[in-house]
Amino acid sequence: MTQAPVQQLDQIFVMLKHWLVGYVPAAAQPVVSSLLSVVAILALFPALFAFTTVLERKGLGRMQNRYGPNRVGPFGLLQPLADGIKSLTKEDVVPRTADKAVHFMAPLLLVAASFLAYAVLPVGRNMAAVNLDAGVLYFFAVGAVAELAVFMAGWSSHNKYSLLGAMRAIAQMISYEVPLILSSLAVIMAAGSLSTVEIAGRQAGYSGIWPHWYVLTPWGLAGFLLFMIAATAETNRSPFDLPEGESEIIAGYYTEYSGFKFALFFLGEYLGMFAISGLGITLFLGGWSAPFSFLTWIPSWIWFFAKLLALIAVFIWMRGTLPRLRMDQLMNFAWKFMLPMALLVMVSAGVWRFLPHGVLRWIVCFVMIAVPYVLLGRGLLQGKKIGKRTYRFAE
Amino acid sequence: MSAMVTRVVLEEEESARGVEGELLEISMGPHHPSTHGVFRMDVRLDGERVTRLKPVFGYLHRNHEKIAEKASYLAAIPYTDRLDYLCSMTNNWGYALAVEKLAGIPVPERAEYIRVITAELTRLQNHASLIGFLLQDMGASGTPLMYAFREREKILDLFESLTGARMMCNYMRFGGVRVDCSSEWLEAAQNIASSFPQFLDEYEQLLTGNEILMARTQGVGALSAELAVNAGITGPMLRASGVNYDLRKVDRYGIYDRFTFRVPLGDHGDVYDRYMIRLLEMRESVKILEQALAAIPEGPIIDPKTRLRGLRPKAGEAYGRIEGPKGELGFFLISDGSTNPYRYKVRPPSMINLTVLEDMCLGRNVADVVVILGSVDIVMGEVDR
Amino acid sequence: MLGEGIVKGLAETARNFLGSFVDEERLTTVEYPEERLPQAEAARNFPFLIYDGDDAEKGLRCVACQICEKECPPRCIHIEKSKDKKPDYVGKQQFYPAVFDIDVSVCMSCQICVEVCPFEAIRMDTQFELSTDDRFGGLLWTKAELAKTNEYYHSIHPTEAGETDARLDEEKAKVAAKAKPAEAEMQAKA
Amino acid sequence: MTQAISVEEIKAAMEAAVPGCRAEILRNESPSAQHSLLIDHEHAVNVAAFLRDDMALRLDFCSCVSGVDWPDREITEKVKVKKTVTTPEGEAQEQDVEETRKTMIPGFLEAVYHLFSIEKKHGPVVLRMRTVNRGGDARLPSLTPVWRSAEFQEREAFDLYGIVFEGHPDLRRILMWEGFADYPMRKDYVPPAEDDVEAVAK
Repeated sequence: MTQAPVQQLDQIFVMLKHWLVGYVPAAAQPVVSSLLSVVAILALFPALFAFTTVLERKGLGRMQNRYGPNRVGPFGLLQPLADGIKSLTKEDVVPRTADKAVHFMAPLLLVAASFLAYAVLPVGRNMAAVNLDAGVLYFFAVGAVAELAVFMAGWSSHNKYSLLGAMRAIAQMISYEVPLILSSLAVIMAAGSLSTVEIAGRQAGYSGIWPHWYVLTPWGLAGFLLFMIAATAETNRSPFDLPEGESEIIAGYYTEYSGFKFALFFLGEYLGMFAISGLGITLFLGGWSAPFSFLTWIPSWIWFFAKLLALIAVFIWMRGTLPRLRMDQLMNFAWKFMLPMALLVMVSAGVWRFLPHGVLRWIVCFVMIAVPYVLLGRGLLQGKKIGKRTYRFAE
Repeated sequence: MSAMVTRVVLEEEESARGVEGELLEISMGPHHPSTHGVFRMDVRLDGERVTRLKPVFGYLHRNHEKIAEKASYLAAIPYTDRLDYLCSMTNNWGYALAVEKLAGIPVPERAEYIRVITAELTRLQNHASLIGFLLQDMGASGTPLMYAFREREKILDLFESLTGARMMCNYMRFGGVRVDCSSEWLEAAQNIASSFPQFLDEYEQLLTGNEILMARTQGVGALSAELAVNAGITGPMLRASGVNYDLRKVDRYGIYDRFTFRVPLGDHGDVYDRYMIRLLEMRESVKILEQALAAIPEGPIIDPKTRLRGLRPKAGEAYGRIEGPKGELGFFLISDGSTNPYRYKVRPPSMINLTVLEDMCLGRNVADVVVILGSVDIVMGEVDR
Repeated sequence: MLGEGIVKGLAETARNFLGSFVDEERLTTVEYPEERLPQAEAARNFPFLIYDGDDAEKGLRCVACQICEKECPPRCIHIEKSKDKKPDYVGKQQFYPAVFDIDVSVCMSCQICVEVCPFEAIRMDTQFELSTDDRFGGLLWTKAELAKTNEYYHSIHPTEAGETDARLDEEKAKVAAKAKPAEAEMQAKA
Repeated sequence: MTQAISVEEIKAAMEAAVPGCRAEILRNESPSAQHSLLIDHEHAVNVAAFLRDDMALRLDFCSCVSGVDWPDREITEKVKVKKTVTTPEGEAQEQDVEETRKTMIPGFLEAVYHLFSIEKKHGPVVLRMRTVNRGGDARLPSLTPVWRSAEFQEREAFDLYGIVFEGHPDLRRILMWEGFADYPMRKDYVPPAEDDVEAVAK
């Protein structure tokens, strides 16, 4: 009976929704139910965006031995508010030669598309807005709209830098979508479902204290890493932030955006990052399930957001450390490393499925991934003779 | 010469290829995040490949030379601070050296030691920040730059406590230096010299082995030794191309013959070599600092017979040069016997190192251009004068 | 192996991230208006004129020799000599500056004026929070704004001020020593 | 470093290698004792190529190229001249009259090249060239084909002094903007008044 309050806490939002929906006539209930979900998503994730901007700036600051923003509000937490006011009061500059309609539409489309992806994300037990049978497919489909939005922005700005940025973005996003989808295919194979709710549910069991997360298998770990690398590229985050490349092409496709439209681009980008991290969590990190069986009393939605924040922290950490790749290297990496690795992960997931439980399948799967990794890594570096050098000295 | 030939060949190739579609003409700069100030490159792109690049500068031109010709020998010193505003100490020294040659002024021993110490500290902070800027151009969101600035801050504090200013030191005079340094100051300098290698280790840990950095820099912007010499490239850039030419060894100006240090040389002449040469040079500079701080004698700091105000060197001319952090910094002075130089000419290493920018960038893409430019190490205050 | 350097780099930033919470050496930022670093004693910003005693008009050491005006590299000093004379610190009759203006928006804080001044009359201030929106009213400093007491000088550059005072005292003593026999003679004659 | 080879030797070697070249040694009386060689226009490029390629000299590094302006100088001297003066009485009479005579020394522009050897580690060898006058005939042969390092510095001398380097691959203004009319480093340059915005932003 001790479980009851815990379960209640876990399902508090679900119950809240049911309670609210109960007040409307039965005919309107589906509509109201979806509306409530939509409102929750629209309120929650932008708030998370605001929080993340502070977190990012403070985290980066600490990595660079600075404080980061700490003047507005306690610990600088109200900084996004100030930023928002600033971007709202800024002049909205539209280039005279720009295609005004498309220029206006692009940020809206980006944000809208980013929001759509949240429909299938289970942020807690029974907490997905829609349980689509082809949830993962739907996710990637609406994710691809972001590419269109980015290209619209780059093209309509009528700026050479923007155009270069848009070209880079298209090439990069399309290339990295392949390993992204391939690496998630392994999970789909293992789970036997395209539904995100189903996949998350599959991972909610435990052997001893260990959960049944896909990341805790050799192919799952490799797949997760590949997925996250591809996700970084998909969301144009450092070290794959070439489309923005402020030191090369000056913010790329959004060079010509200012004020609130610029803020919308930012919002869209971060929403994309959350969504894709959320998908990564759902596919590999067990979604909303607790990492140890004895921690299941903590509500599922807390676990989901804890994992999300952890992934965001990793994104920030990478941004604070790594320089940017070059376009051709980015492409090389996608097609000569990511793609074969993702295929191998898929094969390895199949092998894992059909080998009997035991040490053997661990070894086989590990070798299947580790050996090509070393070889491909070598090929990538040695092919261009890249490595540390020794230097001579004159007295 | 050979580079000019390649340039012509490339242009012919371009026309022969019958390019489909348009070439993109981009004006990179003068307001561009990685042009290190107001510098412009007129770039012609085929896709993202550079087919032509013309550097355009002069936006910061203030006719430094004319100003100095109208001012007295003393009054030109604060203006030299503002040439390469990261290394005012070495700029001062270059000018002081030229005047000393022109007027035959001796420099006391202690002053020479202080000059070496301040110049090597300048080299440390310049190279550290340059690497930070280079990584910034590569998109490393400022982290290496911030680490470099953390260390640079200590050196600038040291400069401030000695000279009163952090960057515009206005410290050296012909015949010596302006104020003496205390024993506490030397101790603080010693602390920096002993803690700097640790910072360099951290810096290398963060950067040197990084695959992305290696991929971005190795084989990029390669410069042959032959072209480097012919185009008058100096400093770390020349040595990265494998030419052993360090004025501290060649001219042995000041008292550099008293210190043992090595000159690192690269073999490829690409951006990675330039980056590594600077790192290695910093380690050698620390060695010089340690030796100079251990051996500094007591004594006067300025030649007592020299008149600072109203110096009138005999009619004649002199060319003095030193190994600045960016390359050979030369000052050419002609005196007509009056109190101000008849001709005052700066040989700015930043500007002359830009001569080969186009040769290094042709056939590479936009992302490489900013990295190559970053590795040249320019400061617009010096390029434009 | 691929990724080795990247992991090393990540470790380094993580070390700095954590280090910035515990290590003073790593978090060097100072939160400026509230927290201030102590200024170096040698710090310099813009020149000021020293006067002895309480009266800025009377005690101004400057004798309007105009050397600083001539030597100033950016020519930001403007001096007009007085018609009459007044006694200086040793009692000698000297001119004084009727007008002494420094345009601090032109001044480049090089300290050449201090070096060339033979009368120890001009020194560098350390005041740096001088922002104003008034170009000429706020940044063209007249004699009245430039004049500061010797005590103020002592408070910002104690060592340097001590040396200067010692030098001046010596000079005064010399003059006094010269004057004494003369006085004695006068008395004897009387 | 100290000059390993004296200017006299260089001059002799030069004249031997490039027949017909005229070189003049200009002494430098200052303590630096950096004497220079004034060379003629016609053979300048050949001389430069010789200096660069000669195995003994190997002046492969042209460090510094400076323009120098030497404006027209007027020398005023007083001379006593005998003159026939007509007195009020109408008599012609020979008298000593003091007269000031002005002699014009025509000015010229000069390009100074400081050469070093990276291979042999000696230098500087100072090379000079002078234009015929400061007006329309301010032309010099460009040494950029020999030392590429002169490229920007010759452009600078052209920009600031108006020395036209013939044979320079890309002789444009470098620090001032295209369309600027004057040569600001010349001694007789008069800057436009500070408030004359139009002249400045021309």
